[in-house]
Amino acid sequence: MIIEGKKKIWQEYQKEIADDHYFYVRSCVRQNFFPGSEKAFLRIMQEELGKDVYENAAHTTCSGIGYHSDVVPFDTAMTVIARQFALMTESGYEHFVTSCITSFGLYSEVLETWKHFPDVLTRIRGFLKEATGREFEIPRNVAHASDVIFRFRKEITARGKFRLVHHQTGQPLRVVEHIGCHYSKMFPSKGVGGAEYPYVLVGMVEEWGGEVIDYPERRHCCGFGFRQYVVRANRGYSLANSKKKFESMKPYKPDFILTNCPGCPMFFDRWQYTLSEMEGVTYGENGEGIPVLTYEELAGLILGYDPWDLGFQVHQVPVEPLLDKIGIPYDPSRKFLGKEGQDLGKPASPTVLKFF
Amino acid sequence: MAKTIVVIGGGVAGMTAASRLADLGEKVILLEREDQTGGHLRQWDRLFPNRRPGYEVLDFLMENLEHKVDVRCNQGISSVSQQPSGFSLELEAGESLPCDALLLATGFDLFDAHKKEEYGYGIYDNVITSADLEMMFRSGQKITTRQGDAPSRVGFVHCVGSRDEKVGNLYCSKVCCVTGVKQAIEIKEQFPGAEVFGFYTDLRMYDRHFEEMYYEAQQKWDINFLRGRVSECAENQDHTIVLKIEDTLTSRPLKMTVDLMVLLVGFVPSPETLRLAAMLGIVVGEDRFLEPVDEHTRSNFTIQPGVFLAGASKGPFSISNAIADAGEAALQIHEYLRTL
Amino acid sequence: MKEFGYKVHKERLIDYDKNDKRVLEHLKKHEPSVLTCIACGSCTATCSAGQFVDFNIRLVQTLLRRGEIEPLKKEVQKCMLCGKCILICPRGVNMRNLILAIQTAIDKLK
Amino acid sequence: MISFNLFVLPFSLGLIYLLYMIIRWWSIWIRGLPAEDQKKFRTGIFSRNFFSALKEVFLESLIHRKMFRRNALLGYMHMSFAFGWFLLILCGNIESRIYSTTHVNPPYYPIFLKFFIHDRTVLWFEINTVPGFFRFLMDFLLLFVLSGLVLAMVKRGRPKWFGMKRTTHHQLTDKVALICLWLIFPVRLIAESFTDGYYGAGGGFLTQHLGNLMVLIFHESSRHIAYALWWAYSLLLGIFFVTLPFSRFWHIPSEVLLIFFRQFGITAKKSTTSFTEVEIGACSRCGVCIDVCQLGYAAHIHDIQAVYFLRSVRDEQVNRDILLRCLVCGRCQEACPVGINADSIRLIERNMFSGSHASDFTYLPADPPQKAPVLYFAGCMTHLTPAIIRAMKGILKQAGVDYLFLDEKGTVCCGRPIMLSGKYEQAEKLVHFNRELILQSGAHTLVTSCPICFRVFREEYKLPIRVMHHSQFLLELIKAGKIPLQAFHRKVAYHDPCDLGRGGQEYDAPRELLAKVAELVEVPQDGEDSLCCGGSLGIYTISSRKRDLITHDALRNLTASQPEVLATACPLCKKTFSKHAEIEVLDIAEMVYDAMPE
Repeated sequence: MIIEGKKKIWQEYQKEIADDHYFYVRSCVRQNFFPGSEKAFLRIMQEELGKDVYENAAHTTCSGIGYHSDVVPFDTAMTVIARQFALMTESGYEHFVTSCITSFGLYSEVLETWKHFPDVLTRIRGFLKEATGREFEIPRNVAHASDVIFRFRKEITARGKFRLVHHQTGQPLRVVEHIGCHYSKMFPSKGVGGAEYPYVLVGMVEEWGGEVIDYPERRHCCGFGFRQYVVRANRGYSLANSKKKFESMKPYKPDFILTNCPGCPMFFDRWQYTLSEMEGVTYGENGEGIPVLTYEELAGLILGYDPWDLGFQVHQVPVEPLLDKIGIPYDPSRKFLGKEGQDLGKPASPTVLKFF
Repeated sequence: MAKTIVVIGGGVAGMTAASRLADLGEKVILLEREDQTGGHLRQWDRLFPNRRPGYEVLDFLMENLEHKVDVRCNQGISSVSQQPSGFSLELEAGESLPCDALLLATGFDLFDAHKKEEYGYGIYDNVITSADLEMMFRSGQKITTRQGDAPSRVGFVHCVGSRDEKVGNLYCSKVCCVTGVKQAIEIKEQFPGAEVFGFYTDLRMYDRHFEEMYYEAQQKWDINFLRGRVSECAENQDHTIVLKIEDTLTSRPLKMTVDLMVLLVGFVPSPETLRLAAMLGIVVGEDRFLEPVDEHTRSNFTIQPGVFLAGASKGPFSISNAIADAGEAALQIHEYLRTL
Repeated sequence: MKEFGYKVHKERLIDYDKNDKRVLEHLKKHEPSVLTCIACGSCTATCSAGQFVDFNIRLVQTLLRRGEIEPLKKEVQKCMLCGKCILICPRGVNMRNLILAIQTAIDKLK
Repeated sequence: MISFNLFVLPFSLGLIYLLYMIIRWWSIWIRGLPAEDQKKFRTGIFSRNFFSALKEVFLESLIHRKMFRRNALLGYMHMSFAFGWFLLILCGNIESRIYSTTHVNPPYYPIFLKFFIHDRTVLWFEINTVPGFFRFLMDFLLLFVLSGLVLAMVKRGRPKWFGMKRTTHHQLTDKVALICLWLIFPVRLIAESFTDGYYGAGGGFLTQHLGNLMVLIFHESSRHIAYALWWAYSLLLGIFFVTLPFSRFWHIPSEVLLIFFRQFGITAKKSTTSFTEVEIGACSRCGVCIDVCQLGYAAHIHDIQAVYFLRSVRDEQVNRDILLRCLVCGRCQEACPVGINADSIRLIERNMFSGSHASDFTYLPADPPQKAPVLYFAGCMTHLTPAIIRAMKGILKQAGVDYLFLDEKGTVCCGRPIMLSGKYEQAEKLVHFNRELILQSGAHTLVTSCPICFRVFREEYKLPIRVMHHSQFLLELIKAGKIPLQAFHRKVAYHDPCDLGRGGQEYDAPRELLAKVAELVEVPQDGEDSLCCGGSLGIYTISSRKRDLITHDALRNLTASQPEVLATACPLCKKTFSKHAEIEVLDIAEMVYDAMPE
């Protein structure tokens, strides 16, 4: 690997990211999949960094899932998005931040469309006005939440309590990063580092002391692919794609997988369990899986948040081995206790995958 | 005393070298077996890649010869031998011609398509060679089938007699690919509604403007290229031709009826070249073309001092390459004559 | 093992690194003419069997080179060994021995 | 009084062993015959065929008639050994009976007679008729055998005098047996000479004079030398007998049995029977097949000829190369002095070697053909020589033949090519398919342009209709006056395709046909001795370069008389020759077509 070559590409794909006053929109699915992540983002931004992040209770889905599943027409999607912008404009914000990668992709797509086809914009303004009576301004800056964390990675380091090194050996941890397809594959210029060698997660890992590993199937899809998972008969296809990635990364002995998309961590995490049940295979060491983290979870760990507050208890692949490597203290007995300390009940153990 | 150089062969290479040598002040005799110079170029209607008329180049070469070179047509050579100083040619007319240096610009023959019996040349009415087609273009008449009809579908068969162990020719003839593309376009120029197909194994668009012409053939003229070598063909009752290939890109055998099947025949060494080479002791390669001393650095020299090579006696050449090669040969001979 | 109602899909790609090249090695030794194929397809075009069935003797050589043993096994069974392809091949590939030698080599794998 | 000495033991034990082996194997072979052949054998023994077999044994095993036909010197060499030794044994026995005092002589007695009886001058028979008859006779016969030995030694150095270019490369057991055989008779000569010389009597013109000379040199020690030589003689015989079953000389008992089998009408089958085993045993490794093999002299492949192939079968060391590298042109079996069908044996072995691969021909199309009185089956190769098809169509149209072009749109293979690989079962599927097709057409005549198809149609299809090669059919049409022909004066050399000539026994029809349209020129090797074009489907493991060498060599033979056209009657031969021939190569159908008036 010629690192200079990568750096050259990263330099070509620099992106402007606003530094304060964000209008934040949530993902449809993340609060189910990794419920601590969005909460962690808000806590980091507001409590640690003192930034102004505003959420509007009236915001909705961007309709991206429906759009990419061919059930929502583009005009509809654009009008829904126009409404989100109207909420932003009404709240007095200009910097739009999305939690979801697919949303981010769709916002980018819509904005590019309007840029090249002003008549479409006019038409959509008309639709929105007609349907809701609202008007909107085009945001000055649209970023994905991972872009924002990327922007403040050094500030997080400064406040951090842990680094991505093995606390016993001092060796940097080995990290597989995986970018959601809609982050930069459609518009490479909209992503930090472009599409081929995206830098957004790499930058965080490097800053926090870890070592990114590049493996042959790095660019391959996580296996979600909307249609493939949504239809049960197609799930084998989804599974096969994830498997292809696991088999390719396994020889590099990664300590964890880092992601920035709602779907990718979901499938990396759950499919490791499914494959272990179906074929008896595991991809970590000693019968363990490879822990899968979102960037908010990772930032939270660096800042010393309690793992159970970050929602690690709902991961299918246990994160305890990673915590042990970094040297993050945790109380195993608290793993399945609720917010108020009530017992949530321990789930049944998987057959093959090592569970804690 | 002025030195004499005899150039054998009045085709593109021979004409070019002879006029260059004359320009350099040498005394040149150009021997041509036929009744006029020009060689194969006389048969070609238009030249690839720009489809300019062949006679333009021919006229240019002919004019360069005028008043400078002693051109002798209808001159067959019965024998040639090395003398203590230089060489001696015995002409069929009985004359003996001494000279100080020889340039073999004896060119090539076209592959005899009868040898590929499975393609039915000389058996089926509407199987012709690329040379036949060029003559038809040259005649100025519209192209027709043997039955006098305008063709509605024409197939070009690539690599006929080239790259074929079965006829003993392993080499590539280089210019048939681009000739096939050129002629396909010319068919479409005459018959915009006709379907034209090229059946190829590899398309070797090796020189400047060739690939662009291939692109034009697809984009502008809607010419179809099918990757597969024709294995055999048969004649229908209406004299159309059914040919068989494997469409290798779908991995299935394919048959197709064409009104006219054009065989893109390649180069073979001419028997005359081989006869002269044997008399002069010049090395003949495994492909039966003449072998220069060093194909990169001394490509116009033979192992016999004073005997030089230019053009297609050394293997397949395009016209532009033959002209360049012959110019270089002239310079080399000029320098050689100074050392005598 | 648990039943999920779906299975991992088999990979469709040719995994060249994992494929078995032993048959190819055997052929290189016993019928080296196989190395000279240029995939022109004239053998398949002339093939008597290929006119009726999904048999492709050119593909046999491609599968062999890729180490795709399973489809190769099926493919070689369909040859009638008539030898017409040998008369056509511009590269002198000795197809009849190719078929027999592949069968011998596949036998040896067991 | 029967004499005995310890030195007779090696001979006697060797002889017992040899007789045991012969009886053992003959009985194994006879019992190993299929039931129908066993029956033939039993009835044969008690028929007149028994005596014709004996005659054949005499002519072939002793006189070597076929060897004589090939080369007189070679024939004489073989005869002097076989017939000479036979007579030595026969006459020695008669002689020993005369001197014997008992009713049964042990076998060694006539062999070592001179050791036991030194003076035989008192014989009443000789006194009354020719004095010294037996002494002369036995010396004469020994000299007869020794002359063969001298020739055998000369043959090593000058095989050409014997009509041979190369000789067989032999194995160790062959060499041991051969050395013994060569030494037996010279040792006998000097053993007898020393004995005769020492005792001063008993020898003939050769042994007595030589013996007298020896005694002059060796004096009293001659007796001991003689004794040592008798030991040597016995030992050599013993070793020869013991090695014989493991050497090329096993051909002697095998050939005798083979002759009986043949006379009783027993033939080879498609799989190994005793008959095949006896044939394999009957190969004397004389090497005649080596010289006629084009793979050897034209393509420099020297390890697969019939003699080596048969030896590898006998030694159970058959390998893929030796099996598959053969043109199956039939030239070696045509030349074989023992008449071994090496090609059939090779196919049987290929069959056993071909493994268990199921062939998948489930795709065979099943459309029934139209009805027609005559079927024309061009054959797959002919589709690559469209001039032949054009000619046949033109001629048949001209002659008004009502025919169906059965494989105009292609068809499945006739089956012979795959049969040549030994895959009989797979070939059977193709044969069955085509046979049904042919029968459904209701035709009475099947005409093919391909000798390969022609041969398999005749040999394997068991068709109840006429099967003709187009040379035969066209000749018939011409004779019936259905094809008008123009005079045509081109010098033509005709090449016999292997499967039409040696394989189909049709040499005349093509020549007769050609004589009507052209002037046939002489070809040095033709007819039964014609050469393979090099394109053979019988061979699997050969490079195209080696094929080219064979083709070039065959062309040299065919163009020896400077013909203008090379005519053949096979699409495969035509294509093969066309690659290299400098003259036109035409099928006879094209020649006829060209000779028809416009």
